[in-house]
Amino acid sequence: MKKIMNRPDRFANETLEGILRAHPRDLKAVGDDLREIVRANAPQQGKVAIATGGGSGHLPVFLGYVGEGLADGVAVGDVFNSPSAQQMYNVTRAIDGGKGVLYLYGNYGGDVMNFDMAAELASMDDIRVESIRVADDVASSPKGEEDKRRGVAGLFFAYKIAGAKAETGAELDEVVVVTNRALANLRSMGVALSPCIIPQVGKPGFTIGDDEMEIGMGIHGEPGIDRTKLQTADQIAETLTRTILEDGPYESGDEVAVLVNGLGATPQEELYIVYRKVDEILKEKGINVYHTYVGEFATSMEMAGMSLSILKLDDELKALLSAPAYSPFFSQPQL
Amino acid sequence: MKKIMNRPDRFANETLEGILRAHPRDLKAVGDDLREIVRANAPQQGKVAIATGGGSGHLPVFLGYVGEGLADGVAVGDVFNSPSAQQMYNVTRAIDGGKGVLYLYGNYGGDVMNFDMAAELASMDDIRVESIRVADDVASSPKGEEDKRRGVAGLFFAYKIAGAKAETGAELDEVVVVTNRALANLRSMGVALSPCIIPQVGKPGFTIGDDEMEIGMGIHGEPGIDRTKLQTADQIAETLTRTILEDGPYESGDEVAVLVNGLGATPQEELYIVYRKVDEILKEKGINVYHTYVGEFATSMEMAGMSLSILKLDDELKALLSAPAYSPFFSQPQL
Amino acid sequence: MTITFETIRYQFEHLSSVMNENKDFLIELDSAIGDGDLGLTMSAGFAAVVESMNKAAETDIGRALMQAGMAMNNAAPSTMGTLIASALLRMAQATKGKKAISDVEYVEMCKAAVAGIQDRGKADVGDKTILDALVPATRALEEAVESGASLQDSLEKAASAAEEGFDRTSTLVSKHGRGHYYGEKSKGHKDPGAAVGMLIFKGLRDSL
Amino acid sequence: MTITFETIRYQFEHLSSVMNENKDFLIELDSAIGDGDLGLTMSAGFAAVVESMNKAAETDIGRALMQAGMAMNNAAPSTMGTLIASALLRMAQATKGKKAISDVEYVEMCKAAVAGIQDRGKADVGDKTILDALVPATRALEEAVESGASLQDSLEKAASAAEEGFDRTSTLVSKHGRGHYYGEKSKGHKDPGAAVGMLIFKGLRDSL
Ligand SMILES: Nc1ncnc2c1ncn2[C@@H]1O[C@H](COP(=O)(O)OP(=O)(O)O)[C@@H](O)[C@H]1O
Ligand SMILES: Nc1ncnc2c1ncn2[C@@H]1O[C@H](COP(=O)(O)OP(=O)(O)O)[C@@H](O)[C@H]1O
Ligand SMILES: [Mg+2]
Ligand SMILES: [Mg+2]
Ligand SMILES: [Mg+2]
Ligand SMILES: [Mg+2]
Repeated sequence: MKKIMNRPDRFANETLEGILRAHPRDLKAVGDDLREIVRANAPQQGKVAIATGGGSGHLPVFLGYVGEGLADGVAVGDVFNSPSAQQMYNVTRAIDGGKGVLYLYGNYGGDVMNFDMAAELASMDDIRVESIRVADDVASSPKGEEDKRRGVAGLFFAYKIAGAKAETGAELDEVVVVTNRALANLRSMGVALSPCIIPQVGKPGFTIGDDEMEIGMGIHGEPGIDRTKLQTADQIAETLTRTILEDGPYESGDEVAVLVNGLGATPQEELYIVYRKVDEILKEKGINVYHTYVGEFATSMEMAGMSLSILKLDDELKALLSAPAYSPFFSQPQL
Repeated sequence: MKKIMNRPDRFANETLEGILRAHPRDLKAVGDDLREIVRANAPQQGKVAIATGGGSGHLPVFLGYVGEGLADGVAVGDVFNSPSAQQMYNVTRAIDGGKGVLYLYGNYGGDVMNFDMAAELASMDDIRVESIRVADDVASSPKGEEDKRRGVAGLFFAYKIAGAKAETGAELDEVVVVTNRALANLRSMGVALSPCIIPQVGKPGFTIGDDEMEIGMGIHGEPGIDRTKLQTADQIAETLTRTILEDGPYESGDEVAVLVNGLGATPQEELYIVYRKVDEILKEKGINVYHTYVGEFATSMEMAGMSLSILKLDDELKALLSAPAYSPFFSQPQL
Repeated sequence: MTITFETIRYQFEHLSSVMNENKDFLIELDSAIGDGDLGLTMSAGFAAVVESMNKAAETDIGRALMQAGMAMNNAAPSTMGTLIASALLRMAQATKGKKAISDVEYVEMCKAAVAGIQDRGKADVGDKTILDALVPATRALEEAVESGASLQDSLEKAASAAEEGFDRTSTLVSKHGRGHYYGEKSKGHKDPGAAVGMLIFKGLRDSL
Repeated sequence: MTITFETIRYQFEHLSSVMNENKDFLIELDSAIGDGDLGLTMSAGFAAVVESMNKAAETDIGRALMQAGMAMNNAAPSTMGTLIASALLRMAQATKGKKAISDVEYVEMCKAAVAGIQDRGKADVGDKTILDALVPATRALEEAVESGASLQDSLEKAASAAEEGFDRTSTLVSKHGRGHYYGEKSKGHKDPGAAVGMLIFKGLRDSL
């Protein structure tokens, strides 16, 4: 296991210590629990607050999307594990600005149960909480069972849209409505080329042959839908783009935002080679790309591979996507 | 060789095609040579222009630093190879806004010769050119032979400072002076944990044992100064920080900017674990960290490892570092 | 019989050692159709419950169980840890303000626990979860107590039902959590969460 | 003798096949203390030179060499490609406007080429570079021509000097380019660039 770290059992905490030391102007811990992190200027009065959370090992997900025009706070679990309801609840209290709190997170069993429990705790304090689970991975459950799908890199779009809407001073219900609309317009799918190692486990949970890849594998190594020989960038782009377009509400004439996300070890050069073909296919289909993001937006530590996410835009979604945002991990001027 | 690509000989070009398709609002090619890329709004009249260039395989270096408050144009070579003087010259002509052009690039033989040749071609057009070579890697040559050092992730600070200065409307000589001062205040050093593969070669140029790392290895796999057993994050942080502090002009009371850079495959979590210790050592020494960058700023495709760069600031450098910047690969609001 | 907080504390102390002894057994089951952490999270979670109960000055069963639930969740925010925390919080509600409870109230408390898990996880019997052990076990417990059997004898029946339920999970397809991603491939494997359910009822039987 | 553009074009055509035949030899040398691309870049670069010269309507040696230099640099912007491009550009300056040159002018042209490489790369003799073959070779060429020998015979002497120079590079420590990073470890390896220098002078000898 070739990781630059100290003690495996301190991996998540030392990451957080480094982040808090690196970005004191932007982030702070709630009390002295490193696992509860909020914007340095939280709570913001008169703004709907957005809380997120999940396991470590996915930077910039989740912590990296705490910032201006994004989320307000995050509860951070151990590598690939949910944080506790108590931590989520503490974050909720630290960010609530009187307009309610949106829980926005990936659709994983442990996270769902803990956020639900946190919402019950928060309701005892009369904090209004709404929950939205991002479930964008088309490979993780068939059509008709969308609510069982996992949340992957599309989380980025969820934060971007919800965060921008909250920043306008909108009410909690309004933030919920537009975020749900974005999620209905959002699909993702990925391929993995290599496994990653959970520091405390010390060996990969599965293997992928030297000439193989797995289509649809999850960001914790959840089984995908097809194990194949390593395909070319163009073939991968074809498979992902066509599957997403078939599953989602995309039509000729639509305007979309595209995210080509690296899982960790895959160089940005390769992501752009994939995008080249994605763009070609979208153009062929008459789908107009408004903005493209390429880089590492949701990772699995040192896993090699990538995912594609496509968000169909309407006027409001486009305006929200274009709004500026800033965190130590993601920064965008007004487009 | 597990790369997401099509034909190895088209690796660099297809990357560039993807980049141009992804960012049409920000970047354009000069004529129809993909290897010559400039800001979409180039040339900017009345601003010193900054040209850079070098081999592919290091994204966001070099192309990623073409943008507002950064460089104006780039000539892109094949993987780990210099672009041609002709390409650099074409870029020079496409970005010159009448105030002269600064060539700002990494200190590698092929690049140096080609930029020198390009400068001669440009001088025949009466375009004034000055050249600055970034040579920040302390591991690549001993003290006293600083001009033989390689340019690594410190390139980022060079672009940031020179770009911000040029954006103020300063004259070429002024941009040169402040950039040289920044470089005199800048040192970097790295460790590699795994090799990377040049697509057209198809196999690693060297190997690093499963339990080994190499201190001071270059971003093309140039031999480093020490091959050791894999060390802990804290030990690596100690070695890099202390070597840099001894080599450079850093003293208690100084204010610095720090960059912890991932070489490609190393997760951001690990970079923050390293930063945690770097910050601790700097605090111990009475050195004040003004701003910290952690992420992939100069890579070697899928190489695992990281580098540390430290830039000592004065009032002007601090103001220039704090200025906003935007490219599709790096974005920063006013700090 | 009369059940005090001390009875319950002692039962959890026993459950904690049961989880510790079965660490590898649970890891093995969870490795096949999950992420393999169940042995670790259950040991840590139940240890935290015992620590919380040992510190509790309380003799109010409800308050002590409430604190124990939060301790479980903080120590083990995994799926199973969170489900058991939810169970403890419902047990707390069912015993609020009481310093001692009867057999019948003990059964009510167990039923509340299972309802808590059901409400939290939204799974049904047959979905290959802990419920496939817990639901038949509580039903057996309730029937036995209603028919006049001693709590000891009733827990004996409940433990058997839990074990049968656990064994049956190998015929089921997983519908929740990580096991769900394995779909049909989850068949043939016994459910790790159901193993926890079985261990709990065997432990309760052995510690009364 | 009188040297026209056609003579020079033919010489480069020969050099191009020499580089092609020695591809693996150069790759092997460059793999030891460099990045191993020298065989590829020299084949590609000299082929581009020939292509450019074949296309040239020019009989003006200077203009044709100028275009050839840019072609070399575009096809092979590596260290060696750029150095040879620089050499070609200086040869172009030395022959500007001429349709034919004499033996003495040929020597001047060769000296200009070497000076171009020196100015571009800022290396000295003894630094383990192409100069360790080229400098003694041009000196031998010049002395022989000055002493009245034919250009053929003089190139024979130059080629021998180039080969000796190449052989001697195994005793030297690399001071430039990638070889430099190997420091003392570069000793014992012959310099790949010097091999190019030797191949050039042998090729010039064989193609006059
Ligand atoms: N929604 C649910 N309701 C009830 N039990 C569940 C549910 N989802 C999963 N489980 C149980 O949880 C067990 C796995 O627990 P655990 O190892 O803690 O999960 P994870 O490591 O994925 O968080 C499964 O074997 C199953 O019995
Ligand atoms: N500054 C220099 N001046 C002259 N020759 C040089 C210089 N630097 C390197 N060389 C020569 O270049 C050769 C390597 O050429 P090449 O393979 O093209 O380099 P690279 O692949 O590193 O660009 C070396 O063997 C050496 O002879
Ligand atoms: Mg588990
Ligand atoms: Mg788990
Ligand atoms: Mg070479
Ligand atoms: Mg080369």
